Amino acid sequence: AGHSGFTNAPEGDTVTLGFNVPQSGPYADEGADELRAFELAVEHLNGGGDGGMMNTFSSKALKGTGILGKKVEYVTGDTQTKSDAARASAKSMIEKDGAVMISGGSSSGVAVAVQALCQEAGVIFMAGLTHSNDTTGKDKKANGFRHFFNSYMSGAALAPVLKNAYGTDRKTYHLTADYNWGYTTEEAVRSSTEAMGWETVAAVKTPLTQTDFSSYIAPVLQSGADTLVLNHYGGNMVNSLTNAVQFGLRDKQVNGKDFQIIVPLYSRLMAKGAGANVKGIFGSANWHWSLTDEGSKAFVKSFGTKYGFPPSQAAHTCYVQTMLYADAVERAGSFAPCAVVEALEGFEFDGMGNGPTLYRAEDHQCFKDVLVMKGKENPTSEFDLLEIVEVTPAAQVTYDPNHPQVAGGNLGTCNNGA
Amino acid sequence: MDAILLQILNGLDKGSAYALIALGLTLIFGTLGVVNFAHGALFMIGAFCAVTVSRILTVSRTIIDDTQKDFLGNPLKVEVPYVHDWFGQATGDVIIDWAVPLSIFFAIPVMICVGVIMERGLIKHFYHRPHADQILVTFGLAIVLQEIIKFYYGANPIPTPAPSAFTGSFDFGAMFGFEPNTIIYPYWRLVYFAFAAVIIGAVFAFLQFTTFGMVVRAGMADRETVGLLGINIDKRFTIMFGLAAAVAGLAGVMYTPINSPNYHMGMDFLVLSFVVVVVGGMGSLPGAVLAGFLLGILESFASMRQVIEIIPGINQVIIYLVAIIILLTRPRGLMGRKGVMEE
Amino acid sequence: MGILDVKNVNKRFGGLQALGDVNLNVAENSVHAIIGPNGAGKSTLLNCLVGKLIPDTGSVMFDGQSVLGRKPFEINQMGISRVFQTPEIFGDLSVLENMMIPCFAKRDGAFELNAISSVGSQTDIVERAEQMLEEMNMADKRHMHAAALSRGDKRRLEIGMCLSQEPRLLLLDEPTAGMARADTNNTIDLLKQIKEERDITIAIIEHDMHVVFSLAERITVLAQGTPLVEDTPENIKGHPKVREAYLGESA
Amino acid sequence: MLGLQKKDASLLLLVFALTMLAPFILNPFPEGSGWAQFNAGYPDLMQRFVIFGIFAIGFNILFGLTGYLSFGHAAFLGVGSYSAVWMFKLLSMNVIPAIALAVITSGLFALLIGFISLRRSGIYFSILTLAFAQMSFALAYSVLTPITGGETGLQLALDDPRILDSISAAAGGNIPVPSLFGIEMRDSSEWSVGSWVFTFNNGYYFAAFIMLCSFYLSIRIFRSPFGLMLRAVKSNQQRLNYTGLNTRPYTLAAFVISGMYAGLAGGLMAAMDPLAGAERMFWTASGEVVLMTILGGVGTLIGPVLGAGMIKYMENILSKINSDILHTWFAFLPDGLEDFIVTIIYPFIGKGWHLTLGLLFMMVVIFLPGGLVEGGQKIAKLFKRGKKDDDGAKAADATTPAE
Amino acid sequence: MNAKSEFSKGANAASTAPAFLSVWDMHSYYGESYIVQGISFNVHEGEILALLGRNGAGKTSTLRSIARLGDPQVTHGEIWLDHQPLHNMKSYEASIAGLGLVPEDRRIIPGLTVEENLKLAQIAPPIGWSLERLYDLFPRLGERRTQEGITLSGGEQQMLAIARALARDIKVLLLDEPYEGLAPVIVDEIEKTLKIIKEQGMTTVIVEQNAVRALELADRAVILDTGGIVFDGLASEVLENEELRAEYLAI
Ligand SMILES: Nc1ncnc2c1ncn2[C@@H]1O[C@H](COP(=O)(O)OP(=O)(O)OP(=O)(O)O)[C@@H](O)[C@H]1O
Ligand SMILES: Nc1ncnc2c1ncn2[C@@H]1O[C@H](COP(=O)(O)OP(=O)(O)OP(=O)(O)O)[C@@H](O)[C@H]1O
Ligand SMILES: [Mg+2]
Ligand SMILES: [Mg+2]
Repeated sequence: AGHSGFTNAPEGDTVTLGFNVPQSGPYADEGADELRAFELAVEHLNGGGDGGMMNTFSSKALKGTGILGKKVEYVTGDTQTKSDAARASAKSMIEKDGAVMISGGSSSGVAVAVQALCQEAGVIFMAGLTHSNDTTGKDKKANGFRHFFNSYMSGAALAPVLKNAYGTDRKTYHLTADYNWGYTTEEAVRSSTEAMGWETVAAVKTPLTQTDFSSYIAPVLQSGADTLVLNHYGGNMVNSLTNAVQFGLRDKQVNGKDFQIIVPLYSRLMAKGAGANVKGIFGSANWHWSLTDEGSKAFVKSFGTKYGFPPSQAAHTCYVQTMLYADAVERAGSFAPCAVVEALEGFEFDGMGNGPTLYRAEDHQCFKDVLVMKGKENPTSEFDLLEIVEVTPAAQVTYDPNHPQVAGGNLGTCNNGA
Repeated sequence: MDAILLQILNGLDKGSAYALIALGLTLIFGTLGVVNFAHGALFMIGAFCAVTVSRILTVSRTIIDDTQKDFLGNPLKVEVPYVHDWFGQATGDVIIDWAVPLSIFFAIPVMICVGVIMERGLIKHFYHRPHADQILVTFGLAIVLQEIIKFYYGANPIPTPAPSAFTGSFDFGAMFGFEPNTIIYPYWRLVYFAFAAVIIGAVFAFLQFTTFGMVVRAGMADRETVGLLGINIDKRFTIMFGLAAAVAGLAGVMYTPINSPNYHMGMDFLVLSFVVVVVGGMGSLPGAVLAGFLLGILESFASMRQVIEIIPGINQVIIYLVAIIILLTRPRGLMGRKGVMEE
Repeated sequence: MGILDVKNVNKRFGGLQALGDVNLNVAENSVHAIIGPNGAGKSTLLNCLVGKLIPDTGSVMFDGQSVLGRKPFEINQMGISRVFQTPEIFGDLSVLENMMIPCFAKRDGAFELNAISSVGSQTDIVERAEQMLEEMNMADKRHMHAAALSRGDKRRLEIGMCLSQEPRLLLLDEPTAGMARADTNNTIDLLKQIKEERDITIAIIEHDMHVVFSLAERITVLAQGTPLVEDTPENIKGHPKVREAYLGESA
Repeated sequence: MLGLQKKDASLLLLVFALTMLAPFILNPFPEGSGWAQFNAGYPDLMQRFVIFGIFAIGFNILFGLTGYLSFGHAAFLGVGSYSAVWMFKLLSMNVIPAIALAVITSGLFALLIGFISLRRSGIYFSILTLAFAQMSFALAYSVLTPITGGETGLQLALDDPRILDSISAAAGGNIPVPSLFGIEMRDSSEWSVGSWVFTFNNGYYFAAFIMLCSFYLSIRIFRSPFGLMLRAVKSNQQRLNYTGLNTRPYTLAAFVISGMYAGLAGGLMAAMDPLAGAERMFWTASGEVVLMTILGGVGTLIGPVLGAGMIKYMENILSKINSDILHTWFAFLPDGLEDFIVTIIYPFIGKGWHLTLGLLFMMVVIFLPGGLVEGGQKIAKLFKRGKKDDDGAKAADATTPAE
Repeated sequence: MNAKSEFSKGANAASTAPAFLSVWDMHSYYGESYIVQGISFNVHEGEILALLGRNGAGKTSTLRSIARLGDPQVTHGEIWLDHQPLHNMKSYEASIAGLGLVPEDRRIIPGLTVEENLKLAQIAPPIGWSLERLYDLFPRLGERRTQEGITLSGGEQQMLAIARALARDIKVLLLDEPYEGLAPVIVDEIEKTLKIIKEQGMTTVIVEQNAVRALELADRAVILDTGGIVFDGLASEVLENEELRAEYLAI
């Protein structure tokens, strides 16, 4: 409340952040993990715990005394992974609880919807897990920032690894979730694999609500393809991968080669859902707890000590986003969204887990190293399902802001709101 | 040709899942006339019976392995299932491997209990209440059951694989002289198909060759009069409910290796199973089964690449489109009886 | 030429010939009774007149127009009203509302989107319905739910609803079954009075001979789907075949 | 008053008073107190209350009066929203044309679907409507992405044409907001009294005004000959047919009217928050309005509004209570006890809000058959008992459906 | 029955009475409306009792209360049949105890054929007449055994309802307007049947609007008016008592 030139200017000695995560629906576990990370971040910002990545972060603006000396408080809400519900929840945080920043979410639909809302309302949106190109592509907004990588980067990072592992002569078959994220991911993977000589035999769209993919999987072998790309996420991915393995695709030989399956976007929770089926399958990820840089180690340590298991990449993103926001406010010396935007645009930093990182001013997309993962053959625990096979350097996944895959849209100007 | 054969096979197996779920629903909804939105939850609980059994079988003691490190760099804790201690490593592994089929024996009594408790404790009071009230109470129940499962098992899918003897697939094509790899079919799905056939047959036999079915139908049409004839209809309704819950639960148990169970899988199937039951025709068991298979096969055809290329999006809507066409051409679905839930 | 002219109507249910070559001519402004053993096809015949069933063959003319192929509501709008064998009323509505509905149908036709004015403001309809309830001796029950009426009362209500439409042809399927003697007599009087006051034709199915003989001007006896005889009440009473097949010793 | 019976008029007055004073009534707890969590008097939620109220009122005209249970009404809401957003994109940010188009398109859509679905009754009708709505959802989410925005929803963009607004379009790289001839929907004024803060939001009052009009209209419909015929349809279609009334146009009219109410709600939703997502058409959304109506009381005038309020309140308030907040509430207790109580309550709030919702549904049907309205009546009766109620009032009850 | 506890435990006049079926101080409600207002009467073994009264007098409600149908709800009173306390039973238990009711709107079960309707009555013990014997009595039913019960004509349905009651071995038969809708010959037929089964020792309670016929058949009569008993005595007394007939039966 109050009119200090921008929406929800913090008045007393506290500042409120809004953490909007899926608490019900299929992504509830992911949401719960995000929430843990947020809580941890708040603890660290307020000077509790071991400080986590605050110690490894290249910017030293944060002191563990809250943000600009104000104690950090937070409110939580349920996105239900529906854009309407997510916006309702975010609105209540803005209108009722006076949040100056909203973060979280685990799908691009939600991220885009909430980002637009924050732009209108004049608060900052620090996107959680969202992988579609659109979030910082045609739907980008000045008040929104994304730390997570995107479809384009997945394609760019995967291609060289696939080339090494499977050669340059492959026939691929794409199964694609029939909505925006699926489209951008298919496009990214196709263009990068086709660029190295692979041929795309077919691309079939599958309904979001599909649970049994047998009728999509079964014809794959007939088509003469020797590689299957599952542009699926969440429950879709768990089911389609399980089905594909069930059909014995991985035991087959086509065109004289072993049949292979690729999952462009991996997450540990999904890997857990798919169980042994992920073994040996390539995919990409934003971050993984087994990274050994100082930042990652610090984060895994404080998270693991507090909760007893390693954080997911969604948790990592949410933690980092909170830290980055707090740091930007400190550096800007103001909570005003436009000041924060200015501080974050073009900001370069390190120590947050993915090596040197840039928040690009043109589209508010983060550029950093991308991980290529593979399902582990002999996991030692239920968290140890994936292993890093390659850390693709940021330069290799950086693209031009006008690249056709992300073109369109208009960042607009920052909005301070009331 | 082989593509079509393949989709028929796929359809049969999708259809057997639909038919099995619809069969349980039609016992309660088509026959007892209770709009049971909790049916999906019963299916889900069945699936979680399998999860529970495999959890029970893998109850473990923890030993510390100093040679390995966990993610925080501490010595790794390794879990050793008690069955290994009791039956030796090899036998223990086989038992764990066969968790899903074993859970059938666990699921039957559990599901019957769930069904009976649900009927005695709740549904009983709703037979004579408006359908609207039934919807609200069963929907509420479904949410509650779902949330309880979520509370204990989380929201993430839990992999529950079939015994390793059934992993992999079977090359049908090669058997019938097609090219190898053109018609492949996972073993477990064959098992599922056979299992569905057995259950469906058993339920039919039970309702067809005993007067039970007639009494229940009569009781649904007019409880009061059936009571006047000295029949304790409440008891039979309870049995019916237990039976329906068991069928739903078994469908769930056997489905777990096909798709990893999660707490909302019931809701995902709920709408579809209502559509199947109604398309089959209210009050008709064979109708529900037929509709299950029909929709399964048509859905498989609609998901063929060649078909989608001609009519984009057809795979998204096929089930509903077919349902509309059938309901418009046949007033009471495929084999519906007159007067059941028509007003 | 009568107002209702049924020619060669046949209706089969599977193997059962429910109506076989039925011919029936009802003169305008008369009371015509149809009697016959149970299962003779009397109700089936009425069903064919109001559009509930479509005869396999034959024609049904009402006032020179064919009834066949029309929907029940169209037939009703032509001027045919029917009382059913088991009372058909609006159980969830009050007795008064039950009575108002046919009044609306009479005034506004088959469909009228009158969604703004209140029912209470339709004073002509309310008055008409109240008056009809008075006539049916049910005014004291006007606010009851129709479903809570006793069976005899339901039947009286239904008759009242049909009468309120001032149909040209009123079809009554056992209107006084289950009605107390006093009310049966009232109903007979009411029907007589209505017949005198208005130009209405009545076709009535009854097993209560007291009602039949006090009202009917002509009687058709139906047996096994075909008309056995058609004659005046006096002759029917004495008809040996009718006595044997239908009336029994008590007549 | 306004051509209503005394009882209806007082109900309308009551609803008027409640909606106008909502910012006070819904904010009973002072800011900063532990109970402030339960305040619902912020613009978005208040808007939602009235908008879903409209949706449920309209649904009740179909379901409550005719007994036809549509399981696809969310499709009309969705179509309304899409139309409104397109209007914002193409024509103007003024809400009037957007809402008008929303009502018209949803009406047409309802006419089409109703015309086909009403060929069947009972459960067959329900499944037909469900099938149409699910098809709409599936297509909107995928194939129709160019029109609907697909997964991310249909949104405004800076470079939308907005033909009528082009001159006055807000400069400075921000998308203009929906307004009523210059009155911005999202603008609010605040009034602080002591530690209470009351928010008066333009959008809310606009939506509330429309809700009152819709409510008034629905009272008129309930009390009209048309409403009587619809109730007769529910009671005995056969009798109605043999009484010379054609039931089809009646049910179709009811279907279209309720579809237009849904479209109006959808349009208003877009006017309050210019984004339209396909999930709005998913079956759970249709199911939600069914639940709202039943929860409040089928066939009663005010019930659906209460039901809508109840569900939206749970969704928006309960889901936001996290364990942190719980701890602050019970901080006064000794530590062990505090933890114990928090552990007990925790599964029912925050991410467990669905559990509470499910339990609420069950409690209401079990203990208040007839919904919340029935509960209200029971309480009212308790108070009346002392006053010795007269039989006259009871008799009058029978002629009009309960409130 | 939540009212069970309210039944008086100690001194019960009924249990000591020699009557076969006895109803003692029975009160029943439909929701809040008080319908059966404390009635007591006895039926002796082997006799036929006529229960008479105007529409809405509460006859059906009385029979339903005795048959333990839940609606109306008996809140107070005792019902004994052959030394068995019916008031503690549910309707199916009452039926097993030997109570048979032919309900007033026949209640043929939809979806079942004629034969299934009869077979249904023979599932729970004790079983009465065999199907053959029933078809002998009602040949029309035999001819239509595979037809769906509710498509029968009104009269045929009535036959089926009576046959269904006889298909069970009952001690007392409660008939709610059994003659309604039946052709006079059939009424004669049924009357004869009732006499036959009376000779075989059946105890019968008959509710009928055709009071004269019922009184001629019955040994004793009870007249109800607005939920209370206004006469209890010999049937012949009613036939002779002009005043009574005029006031309560309008005959
Ligand atoms: N839908 C139907 N299907 C099969 N048979 C039918 C159907 N409707 C009627 N019937 C048969 O047709 C015959 C004539 O029936 P209808 O109802 O017309 O008799 P009714 O003369 O009205 O007898 P009642 O006086 O007993 O009412 C009966 O034998 C009946 O069983
Ligand atoms: N379901 C009900 N709810 C409320 N009141 C009812 C209900 N059923 C019957 N009544 C009332 O109870 C009273 C007695 O009805 P009952 O049916 O017992 O009368 P009856 O003597 O059998 O009359 P009839 O000869 O018309 O069949 C009537 O006033 C009737 O309106
Ligand atoms: Mg008849
Ligand atoms: Mg009666």
